[in-house]
Amino acid sequence: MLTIRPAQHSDLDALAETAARAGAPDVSLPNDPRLLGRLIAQSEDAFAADIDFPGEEQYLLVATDDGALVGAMLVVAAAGYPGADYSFRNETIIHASPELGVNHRMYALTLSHDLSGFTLLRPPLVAGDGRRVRVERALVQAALAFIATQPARFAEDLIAPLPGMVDDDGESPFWSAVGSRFFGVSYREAERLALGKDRSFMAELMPHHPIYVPLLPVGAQNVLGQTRAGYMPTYGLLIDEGFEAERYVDVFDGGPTFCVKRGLARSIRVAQKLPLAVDGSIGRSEPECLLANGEASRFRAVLAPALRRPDGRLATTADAASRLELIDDDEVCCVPA
Amino acid sequence: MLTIRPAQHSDLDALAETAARAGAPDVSLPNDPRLLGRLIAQSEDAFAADIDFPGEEQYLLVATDDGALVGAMLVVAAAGYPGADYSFRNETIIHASPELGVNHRMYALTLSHDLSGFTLLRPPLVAGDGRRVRVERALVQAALAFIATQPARFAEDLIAPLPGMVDDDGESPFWSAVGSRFFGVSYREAERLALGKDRSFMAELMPHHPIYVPLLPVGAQNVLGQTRAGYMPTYGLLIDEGFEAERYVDVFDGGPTFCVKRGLARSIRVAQKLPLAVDGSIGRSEPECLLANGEASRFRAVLAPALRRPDGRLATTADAASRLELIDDDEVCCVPA
Amino acid sequence: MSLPEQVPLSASAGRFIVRVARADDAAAFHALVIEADGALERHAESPEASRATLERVERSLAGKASDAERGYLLLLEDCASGEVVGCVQLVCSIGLDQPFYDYRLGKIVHSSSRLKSYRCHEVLYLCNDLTGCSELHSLYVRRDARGLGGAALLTKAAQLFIAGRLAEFAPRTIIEMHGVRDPDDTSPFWEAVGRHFFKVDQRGAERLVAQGRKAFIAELMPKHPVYLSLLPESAQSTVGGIHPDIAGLAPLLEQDGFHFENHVDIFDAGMVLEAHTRTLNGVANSREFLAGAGEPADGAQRWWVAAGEGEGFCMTAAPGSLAADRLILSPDILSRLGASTGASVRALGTA
Amino acid sequence: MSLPEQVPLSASAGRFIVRVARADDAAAFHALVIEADGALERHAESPEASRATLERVERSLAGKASDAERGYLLLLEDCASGEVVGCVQLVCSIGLDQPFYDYRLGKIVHSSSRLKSYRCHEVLYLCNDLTGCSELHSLYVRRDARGLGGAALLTKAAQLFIAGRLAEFAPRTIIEMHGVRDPDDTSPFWEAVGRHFFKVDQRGAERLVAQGRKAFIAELMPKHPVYLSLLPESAQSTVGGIHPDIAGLAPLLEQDGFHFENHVDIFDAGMVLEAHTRTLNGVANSREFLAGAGEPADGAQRWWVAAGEGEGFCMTAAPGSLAADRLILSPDILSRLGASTGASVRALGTA
Repeated sequence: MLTIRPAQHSDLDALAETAARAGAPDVSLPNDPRLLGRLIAQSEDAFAADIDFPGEEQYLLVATDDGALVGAMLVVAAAGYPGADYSFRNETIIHASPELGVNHRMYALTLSHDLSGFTLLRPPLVAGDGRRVRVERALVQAALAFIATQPARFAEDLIAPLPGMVDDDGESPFWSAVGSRFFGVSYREAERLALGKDRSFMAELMPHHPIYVPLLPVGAQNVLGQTRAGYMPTYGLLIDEGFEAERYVDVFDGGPTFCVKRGLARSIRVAQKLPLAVDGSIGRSEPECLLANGEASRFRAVLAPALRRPDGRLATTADAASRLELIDDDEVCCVPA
Repeated sequence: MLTIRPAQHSDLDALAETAARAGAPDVSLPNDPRLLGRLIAQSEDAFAADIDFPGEEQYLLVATDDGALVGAMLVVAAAGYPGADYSFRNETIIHASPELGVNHRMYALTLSHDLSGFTLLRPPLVAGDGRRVRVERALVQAALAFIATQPARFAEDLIAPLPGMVDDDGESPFWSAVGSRFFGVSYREAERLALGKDRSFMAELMPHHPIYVPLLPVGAQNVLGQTRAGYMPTYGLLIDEGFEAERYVDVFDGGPTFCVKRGLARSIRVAQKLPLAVDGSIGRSEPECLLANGEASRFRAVLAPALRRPDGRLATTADAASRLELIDDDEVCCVPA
Repeated sequence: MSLPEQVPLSASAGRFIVRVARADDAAAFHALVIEADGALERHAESPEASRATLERVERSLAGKASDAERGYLLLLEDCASGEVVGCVQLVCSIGLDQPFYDYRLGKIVHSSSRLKSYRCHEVLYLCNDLTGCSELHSLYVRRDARGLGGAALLTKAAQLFIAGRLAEFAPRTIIEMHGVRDPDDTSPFWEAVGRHFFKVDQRGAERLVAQGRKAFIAELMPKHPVYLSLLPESAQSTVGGIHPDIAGLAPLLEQDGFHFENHVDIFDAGMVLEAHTRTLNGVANSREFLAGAGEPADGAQRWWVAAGEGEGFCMTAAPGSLAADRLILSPDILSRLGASTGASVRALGTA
Repeated sequence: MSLPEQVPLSASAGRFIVRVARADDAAAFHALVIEADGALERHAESPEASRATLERVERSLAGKASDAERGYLLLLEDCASGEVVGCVQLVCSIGLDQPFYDYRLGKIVHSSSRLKSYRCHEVLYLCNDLTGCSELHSLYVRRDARGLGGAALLTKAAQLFIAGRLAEFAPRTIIEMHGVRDPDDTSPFWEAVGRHFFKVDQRGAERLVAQGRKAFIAELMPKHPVYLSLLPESAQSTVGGIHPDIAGLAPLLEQDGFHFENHVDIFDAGMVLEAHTRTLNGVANSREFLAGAGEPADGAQRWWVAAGEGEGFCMTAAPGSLAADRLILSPDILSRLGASTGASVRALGTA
């Protein structure tokens, strides 16, 4: 049974292996055991702490199946905390001249701090097998269930960036047209620095004035707001969840940053808190739901068959209840499929 | 019984009187019988037309009680259509210097077209009597019910500007500090022009570069995002409906512009479509709900006692049903109080 | 520096005079605008427009022009044929009725000691910095009269004219140079920038400006600065450039005190040359003399010499000898200038 | 124009020489920095900083300095006491290691024909336009040596020094003027603008700049242009102004070819004067002569005269007579300049 829980130190090896298999530095998780170890420690602290408002916490969730780690997902409580999170806002400027009969929309990328302090969902990292979409969806739903049941830990707005397009040589046309002109370092190096703590170099090097999109090379315009083919399932998942990706793109590779008001994210909107009922009659024929227990450091979520009974209780299997560490009549958070 | 319906030509005199009593030019409705007459005609056309996407339509709703007009509210399908809607975005810029130990937020007002095409709710205009809040709330709920039942006519985002603060002499400190420097005309004149069709003068005269808020006179900073005392009930109403007013202010008087995603507006979120049941037992003891019929040119809404029955039907009075032009089992849109 | 026009110029410039345009020059000026085929882009191709230009000159000479419209038109006349073969226009204060737009080329340095990065970016700011400056524009010599020093004569005449009415002109005087164009007459800068904002072609945009309909610039031009480093190389390289046809003109103007001060044209990014009016060669270094008639000595210095005021202003290049405080010019030149012995003339020695 | 310093200056400037600073001037220069009490704001108040400055001069004289650090320090010496009583510093190219910031004052015109409205707004753009220019800075004369022409001598010395090493200097040279301050030494402009961005006091910000720690400017300064018309009147009126203490200096510099070209200091909005280096009075109009010893005739013209190259550069003001191609100076002056008969000197006539 697919189970999701906070990462712990013993996950390090499996996590490092998963990150390594996913390839080079990635926006999901650092591909570096030392950094991963530090991240797990931070995450354990965050889950354990009493938190009244979002700050520097990073929550790392892992998905296991039959005890094996099959995926992970990082949730950053407040993007850029305590400083700024940088993104390009794709500004719409209406250029109209009644006299010339012209009325068109210009787009310009403005360096923005708008997303600072928003809760940031990194794309799920899943060991590449056939069940990827299922595990990814469960991780995203679990993260949102955690946010729904622990609202004080998170911001009112959620963001989720996806990596931008690269060409066959692994080069980003957007970086070549924009970032490379402003940085004296390579794309890889800039990305690595940007994931670090001290991002003051962004203020020093990035353009202060908006960049008109139509003045950029066509190759750069074409990848604006586009993600890589490998992330299309995640893209679809975020769209299903009600995220929108019209306004913000990554400053380095032009990839989309999805945004949603917390209350509009599907899994949070439809989540119901119901009393649990362990029910032996529940089995494969019932639809699978994501169930979560509403705890913090003992947070657990499972993907399990469940049914809302006429008596208003949520019936599920004994196995699911036990993994959630819940018993009959405990409140469970249910995200219908 | 408070009833809300599309304005018609025969309302002109009562509307003009209500507008006149409300005083000088107002963001709610023009205080000019000729303009009001034109607006009613436009509104009748809008309600009558088959509309697939929001455009230049303006929908004028009126509230009557015992046949007398007691309020009105204008909904503009797409702000600024077909051109731009101008507002100041209150941009947050994070200024941080690790070396100086400085980390503070600067605010700057940027002329923005962001709200162009959004559906615009003008503040309700209500004949000034003790029932103002009740009528205002009913008008806002009716407008939202209309939007909920006619989604193709409206945008995904709703905005609602409220007039900014003025001093005892009726002067706007924000206008004195900002607008007056850029326009060669008075506040009144600028406001009048801004309500007109051709707003190209805005592009010609308004500042293109952001205005740093801390550099403005304190008097202007103090009124930023503040509305007049008379509009505090409307302010509260919009907050109750889930609107937020952090990011946009009016370019002339610095008054707040409230925004909400359509799906997050309370009355739209909680609205239920149920079969109607006329029920003689319903009376004063039942809570009042806003009920609407889901029609376009025959749109009707009432504030009437109603009850959701265990059989899933919505029970209300015969009077309410008749005003809604509905009979038993017709679908009714119900906005619980 | 290549000075293709300069050598023949001093020698044969005596073939021409430059004089202030009169009302009855309207037809000749209109013919010049038509012949220029767009090169006199500030002038609409209609007889009415030419008449209006000359009426403005008349009002200016009569002291009846507003600050915004005050300006003069100088014509290059072939003394042999009496034909008008060139012109230059002087505006006392630009941008006072409608905004005068150009781009200012600025620098923004981004550096990070941590990243050991240092980058100097050039940025174009749409601005109205030159509001209130005086301007020389519409400097034009008919194709069949080129290579004879007409352009140099016109620029010197403009300076001597300004020297005589200095109070009317602003502390700073500018002149816009035509920018670089491709062989098919499109400007790489326009293709990279203007086209995206205007949605009309370059000629169309320039024609609207000629008609004084400039509101569309405010409506459509980029309000935000444009990073030069993000534009295609072909466009970057033309910023502050000069059309090859007038490559000889810029050094002449630079010798007279004009400098490129980082303003460029909004359509083709051609350089704008600027000068402190009082330090212009023809203003700072010209002197007033009493004219004397006679034959200048063999090998006498050549002078740019102007006589007359206002509508009587007339100027040419000629040899002259200094005797006491008098400038001795040949009777032929004096008559060509409409001056007689003892008249006051303003002269600038050719270097 | 008020020229309080000019009259006494030419007469008594002979009391001083200006020479290039040597390594053993470190203590004297440090004393000057301390005495200046913040007026030499680019210099940290430490003996190490003064030593570092002089080492940079040494490297520059030896041709071993990088483009970014090349620069010179000229000292004003009282001939009677041998004391160092003033200085001026020359930087060949500013902003090559860390960005050099200033504001450029631009114009934006908003007009609407429909509203019959026309408004010209002044706008301050944070920029690095002056990157790569040469700069004179730290022009300072000790309080007890003022009113004797020392400041004028230093500015002329700088020009003659530049004339002798022209290839090392940029086409444009600038000098920043101290801006207007209130009686309590706060700048109205800082109060209206800088204070809101920096959250440190003005002196603190200036001290960080002196220490070369300029990253905070990029981090904290307004990235967007600032509309002057939205600032308090008290701040607007100081933009491009000059501190009353140096009101006499600006006209001197303007006579030498410096102009206000719309750049101002980011902290106090004091004006930046700019010149085309080659057209500076001391560069364009100074000439090299062979020195002759003798007594100049009574009423002989006074000259700004410099002898020696590099570390031997020494300059003063003195009467001199021209005889053939020689400039005859008194033996006393020659010895003061460290020059002998037949030596090459560069001289500029006082107007």
